[in-house]
Amino acid sequence: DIKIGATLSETGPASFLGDPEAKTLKMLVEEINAAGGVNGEKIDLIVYDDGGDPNKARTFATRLVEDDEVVAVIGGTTTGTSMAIIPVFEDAEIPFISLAGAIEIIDPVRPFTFKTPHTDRMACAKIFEDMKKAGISKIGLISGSDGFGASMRKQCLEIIGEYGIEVLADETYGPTDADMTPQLTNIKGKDGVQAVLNPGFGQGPAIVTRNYAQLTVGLPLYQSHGVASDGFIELAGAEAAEGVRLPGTALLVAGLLPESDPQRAVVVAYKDAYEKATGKPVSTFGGYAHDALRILVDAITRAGSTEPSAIRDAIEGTSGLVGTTGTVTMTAEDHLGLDLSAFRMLQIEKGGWKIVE
Amino acid sequence: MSLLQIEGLGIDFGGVRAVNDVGFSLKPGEIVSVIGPNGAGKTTLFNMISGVYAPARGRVALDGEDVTRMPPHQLARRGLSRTFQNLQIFQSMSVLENAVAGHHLHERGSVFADLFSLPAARRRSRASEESARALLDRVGLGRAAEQEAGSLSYGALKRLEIARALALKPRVLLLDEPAAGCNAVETEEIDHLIAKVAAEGVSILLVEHDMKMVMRISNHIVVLDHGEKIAEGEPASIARDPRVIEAYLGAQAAEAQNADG
Amino acid sequence: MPELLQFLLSGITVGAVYALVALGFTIIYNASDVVNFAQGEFVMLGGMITFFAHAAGLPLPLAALIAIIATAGIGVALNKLAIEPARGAPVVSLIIITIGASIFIRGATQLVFDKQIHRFPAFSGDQPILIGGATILPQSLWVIAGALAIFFCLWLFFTRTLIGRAVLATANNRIAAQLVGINTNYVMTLSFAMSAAIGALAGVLVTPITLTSYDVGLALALKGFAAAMLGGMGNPKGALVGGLLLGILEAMTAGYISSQYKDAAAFVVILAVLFAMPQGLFGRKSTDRV
Amino acid sequence: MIMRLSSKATTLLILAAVIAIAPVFFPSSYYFRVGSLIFVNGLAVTGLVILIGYAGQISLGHAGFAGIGAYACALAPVHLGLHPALAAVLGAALSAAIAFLVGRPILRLKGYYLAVASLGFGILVSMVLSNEAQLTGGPDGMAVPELGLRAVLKAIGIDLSNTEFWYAFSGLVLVIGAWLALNLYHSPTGRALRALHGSEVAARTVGVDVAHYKLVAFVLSAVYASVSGSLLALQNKFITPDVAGFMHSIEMVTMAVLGGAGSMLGAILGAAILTTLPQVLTVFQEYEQLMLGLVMMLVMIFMREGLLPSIARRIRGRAE
Amino acid sequence: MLTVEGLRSRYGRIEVLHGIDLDVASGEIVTVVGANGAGKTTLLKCLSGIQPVSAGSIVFRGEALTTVPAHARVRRGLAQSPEGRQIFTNLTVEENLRLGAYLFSDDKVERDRDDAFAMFPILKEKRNLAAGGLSGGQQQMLAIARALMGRPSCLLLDEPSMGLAPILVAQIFDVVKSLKALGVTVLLVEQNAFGALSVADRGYVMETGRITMSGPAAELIADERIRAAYLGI
Ligand SMILES: Nc1ncnc2c1ncn2[C@@H]1O[C@H](COP(=O)(O)OP(=O)(O)OP(=O)(O)O)[C@@H](O)[C@H]1O
Ligand SMILES: Nc1ncnc2c1ncn2[C@@H]1O[C@H](COP(=O)(O)OP(=O)(O)OP(=O)(O)O)[C@@H](O)[C@H]1O
Ligand SMILES: [Mg+2]
Ligand SMILES: [Mg+2]
Repeated sequence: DIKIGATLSETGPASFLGDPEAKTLKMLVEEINAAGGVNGEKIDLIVYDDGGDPNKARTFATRLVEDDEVVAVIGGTTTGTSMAIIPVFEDAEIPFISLAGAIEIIDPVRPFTFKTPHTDRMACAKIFEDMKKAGISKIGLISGSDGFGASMRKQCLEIIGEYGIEVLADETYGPTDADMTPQLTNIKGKDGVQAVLNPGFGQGPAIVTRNYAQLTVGLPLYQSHGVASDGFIELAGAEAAEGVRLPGTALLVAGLLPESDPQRAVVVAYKDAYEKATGKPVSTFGGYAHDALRILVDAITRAGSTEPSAIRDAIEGTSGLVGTTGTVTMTAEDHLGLDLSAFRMLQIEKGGWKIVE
Repeated sequence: MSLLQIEGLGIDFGGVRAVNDVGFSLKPGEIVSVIGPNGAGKTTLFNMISGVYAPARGRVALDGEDVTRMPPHQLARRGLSRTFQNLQIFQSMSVLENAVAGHHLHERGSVFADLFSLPAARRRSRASEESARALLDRVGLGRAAEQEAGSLSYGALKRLEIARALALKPRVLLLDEPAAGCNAVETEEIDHLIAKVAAEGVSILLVEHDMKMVMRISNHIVVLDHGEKIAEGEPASIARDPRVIEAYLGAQAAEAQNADG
Repeated sequence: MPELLQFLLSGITVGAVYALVALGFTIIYNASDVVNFAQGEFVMLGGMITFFAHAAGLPLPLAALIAIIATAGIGVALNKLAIEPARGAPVVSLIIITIGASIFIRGATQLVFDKQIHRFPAFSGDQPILIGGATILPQSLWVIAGALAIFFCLWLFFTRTLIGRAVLATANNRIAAQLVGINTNYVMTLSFAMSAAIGALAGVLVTPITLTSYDVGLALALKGFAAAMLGGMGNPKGALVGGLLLGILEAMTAGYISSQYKDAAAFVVILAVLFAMPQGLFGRKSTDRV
Repeated sequence: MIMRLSSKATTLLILAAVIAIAPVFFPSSYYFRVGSLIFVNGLAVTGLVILIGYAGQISLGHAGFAGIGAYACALAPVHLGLHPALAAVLGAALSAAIAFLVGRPILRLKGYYLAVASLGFGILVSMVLSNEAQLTGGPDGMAVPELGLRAVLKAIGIDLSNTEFWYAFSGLVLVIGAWLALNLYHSPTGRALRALHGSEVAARTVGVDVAHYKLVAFVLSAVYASVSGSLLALQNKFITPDVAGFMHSIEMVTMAVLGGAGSMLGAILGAAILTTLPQVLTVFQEYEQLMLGLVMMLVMIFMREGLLPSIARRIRGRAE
Repeated sequence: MLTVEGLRSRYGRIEVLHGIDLDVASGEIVTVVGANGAGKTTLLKCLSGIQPVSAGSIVFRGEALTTVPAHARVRRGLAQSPEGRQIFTNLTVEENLRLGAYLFSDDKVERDRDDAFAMFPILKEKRNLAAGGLSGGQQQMLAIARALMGRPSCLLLDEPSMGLAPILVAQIFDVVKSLKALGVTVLLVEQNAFGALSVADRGYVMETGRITMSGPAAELIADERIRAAYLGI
């Protein structure tokens, strides 16, 4: 058997990232094994739940490497857990594909560390491009103070100058806050703000969106890829969410993709399989895990070996692999292999998604 | 020369004058009893003298030094020690350790010496343990030394408190109803103990409702009623004082008292 | 000053949420001196069960009723299965039991339901109500009214009824309570049922605003606990005032000082209040003589 | 809660023996990792035994001190050029100083009021750690430099793997920590702490400066927590604000109480159980949380004084 | 009315009652005397149900009580004024008394309370004060009054005279006598053996968990051994 490990945040504050990730991995491995496995060998998937705790994640990482003797690892749902476990895999020379957003994971490049999600910086770039096109040059920022929100806020502030956009108000909210009207009132009260950007995930953005409507701020509202799921529209309410823009992946708009879109087949297949297997709507995050496993399987197949170092080399040679997040082409200098085209600008209209490009 | 001097002491609770303008003094080796009806303010007086309550009025002097409103642990350092009407036992410690805890002031060293268990610290610990055992023997609890303090009967706990208070090697000892919960024979034992301690030069302030005991061992008696001092004097004269009989002793008890005496 | 008003409205909304949770703590605390750290899970259950019952096609009021009854049942089970068998255990042990229970309930909820975030519709729509340039959602009024109503009922319960006093007596001295004929087991069961029901009701009221998922309980419990301590544990008045104060503090800090440190500001104020009033604003000092 | 079963020497002997002998049974070096975590947690819990078990004061914010210790090791080497070991000492000193300042006002509080105040303190620390992102890397954490002791050992001929080294090193620190705490128990200071636990008024009247001794316990336990945080940071070489989080505080208290806050071995056993439990429970997959909660409840219901004291009581009971 | 046979009880592993036989007839005043730690309090706690019994039986008005929980014994007419007073310190004096009559909610409750106030006027003065603020003796009065509020047919008194001023000690013994006149049965544990034996019909002497002597109070009071060991005469 090919032993593949995963440490994911199935519970804890990041559980609605980690939960679909774990479900996706289990579902896909079953599929692959049913179809005869990889190179004739079955995959033995070992998943641990680190609850979002980096220290626990580190212990599970050690366990995967030392005790379970896996050949590759997927996981690290959050940036914190990913960063905490990278040293384990680098030391043990086991390839590791993270599912977290921050750019630090692959920049600087470490030999054995890869990742599948776009970086937050790419999401920022996508949003700022869209703003620039709409002639927006002064914005208000309201970000979650959790890892996701804080990291994306930081990345956005780093590149915002390149787009000639200025932040007039910079507010935050806690991950469990129930009301963001004070922050939004302050943003609303700032003269000259033309749009509002909300990096965040979880229930925060939904509440922000609802408060935004309550206060009739009336400016364009940008959300991040952190809320890219149908659930968001439901939580925020179709009425409040009307007009919200965000960078999303093909997965979210699978049904809307033109036949010609290269990703269409992949995302539709995954979406159908996932929704059938779990009865829950598919989410971008599960897609990250989907891509990670696909990359890994592709690499093992090409390597024709289960030697960790051979797998690593093969991952680095991934080229033109179509995933849910985009088409992946890795190099020795790029352990992510996605470009901006992987994101699509979406807008919520009448309770559904629309591609606005 | 008085060891403990109290002047015009008073305190109020929610507008009620629990104690008002009480004053008296205590000489070395003297036994002074404070008696009075329930709620007269005896325990409250003790609480003020021992620093548990801060008096609103008046002054407490110990050996000439003004110690009014001084916290209890500093009073303890100056040689004032007490027992409680409502038992205050270190429940989860053994009987022996309760008594050893009374030696705190004599065995105190630096925290570092204790952390590293330096020889000096160990020596101090051992010394106070020996002394504590002797004290337990003295109050008749020698055999219960290793028992958990929480498992003693009420009367035994009262005696444990006395042992603990004696461990401080006090100059002034405040005893709040030491014989409560003891029968006549046990009370007499406590009697002897107190007399012996006083004979060693310790001044004793006693609150007790057992009139036999009070009459037997007091040098001097102070009577409180409604927080005020209503009488003061020799045991014999107090026993005859009509105000005391009316407020406190009751005709019946006074008769018995006089018959006994 | 529409901003000030908006901050105030926001503070009251959030504060009412905290107050509801804090009120839930009072009964069990008053009956047993135990702060039930599973109280937040009762709130969560109220929201989650209502959502799933509603999603299954039941009308919202019925779904809410089922949630409240079911949660009360879970509260009773918690008492019977975990608290009562541990009778006589030190209070810290009981606290650990309630923490264990809260982990257990969370674990069970994620299995029985799911790990998604949910919301059900507000009772009276989402059309904001305009007050002097500021706005408030109708659901917030529901929450505020709920907090006031529960406060009032609890206040009556503890000051006007014999059984309410029996609850206080049970915590104060369980043995004495038995000696005057109080069935302390029954009192405990009743307390858990009431606390759980209040928690669930809180969950029903706040979910349209705060949203719910299997793990919202802890954060709510923490804020509710802080609010209750600010006001003085065990006193319904303290829970109400503490909750509202905490909410307003947070909103004002977020509005005028820094949204990053609004929780910090709240705790600093709590520390300051406790420094001056070690029993909280309305807590009563226990009077034990020596 | 009397610590009859464990005279100082036996406790230390048992502890040292278990630490020394256990590796014989380790099938892989992952077990060293778990072991070292047990010791790191055990150290923090030992500090809590002083605070909770001896002095009877509760704290729900001790992870704050662990956070200070951890971030000292991450920040001081980078910004002050200190050696990581010195950084840990600095962290401990800082924790002690902060505990001293914070302890004064909050230790006047009792019971739950103390709990909520200490909880507030812990939350303040973790909030600063995650908000001051320029300095601390924010919620996503930051890297911690290598301790370097392993290299030194290697130079003198002792070659340990990373996990082995940390197992041995934190084991050693734990034994030292337990030795100190046990010394304290039977010392005048320890007695003063336990006395004020029993009755503050009575403690005062026998001359115990209650405020001072509470502060002593608080500061000592803060130092333990801080060192434990430092060890964790140095071992993981990466640290996030979670180390200072509320959950970590709760976890520490739970470990202490579960095992038996009145007994040193018990508390360390509690640390061992709560550290390994999640590892064991992984076989239950989705049921893990459920099982964890259940175990906590069952232990406290049937062993109300904590695991070890209850077992000891039962054994003693049977012996007679 | 109350029959105890072979009663044994233990704290943890240590047995402190080694088979107590005792009976109290209806309307009788019976007293138990004994030294500190003899087990008197434990015996009363067993009777009122707050201390587990390891062997033996308690029969009250023909009904076995051993498995009846404490609160239900109150309902059957057995009330206790416990050692250490055990009042509700956080509740007011008035609330304490009201809870004493927890099982009743008729008009008589108020009359009983007024009777209690008449018996101990100081309690009336302090009715709205938290009971924890009372002086020791006042708390003792409250504990006795509270027990009486339960309209017991059999009253268990554990050292009721403790901490009371002499004038009240006399009064307490008068109360006990008047209870007898009202048909209430009283089991009285006292260190004031002289006082107790003076009002009692019969008495028991307890030593380290055993009954060592019993008989009519008048006989006991005249017994040399008792005079020496308990009366200090
Ligand atoms: N903390 C307090 N709060 C309210 N009232 C108090 C307090 N302490 C004392 N008192 C009141 O002060 C008065 C004196 O009480 P104290 O305990 O001193 O009486 P005492 O003379 O010791 O009586 P006893 O003989 O019954 O022990 C009482 O009426 C009591 O109610
Ligand atoms: N909680 C307890 N745990 C263990 N042993 C106890 C406990 N309470 C009492 N004992 C023991 O039981 C025995 C009987 O105690 P009890 O209190 O019944 O005596 P008593 O006759 O009421 O004495 P006193 O006159 O002092 O009140 C004593 O030896 C005592 O040490
Ligand atoms: Mg008194
Ligand atoms: Mg007794």
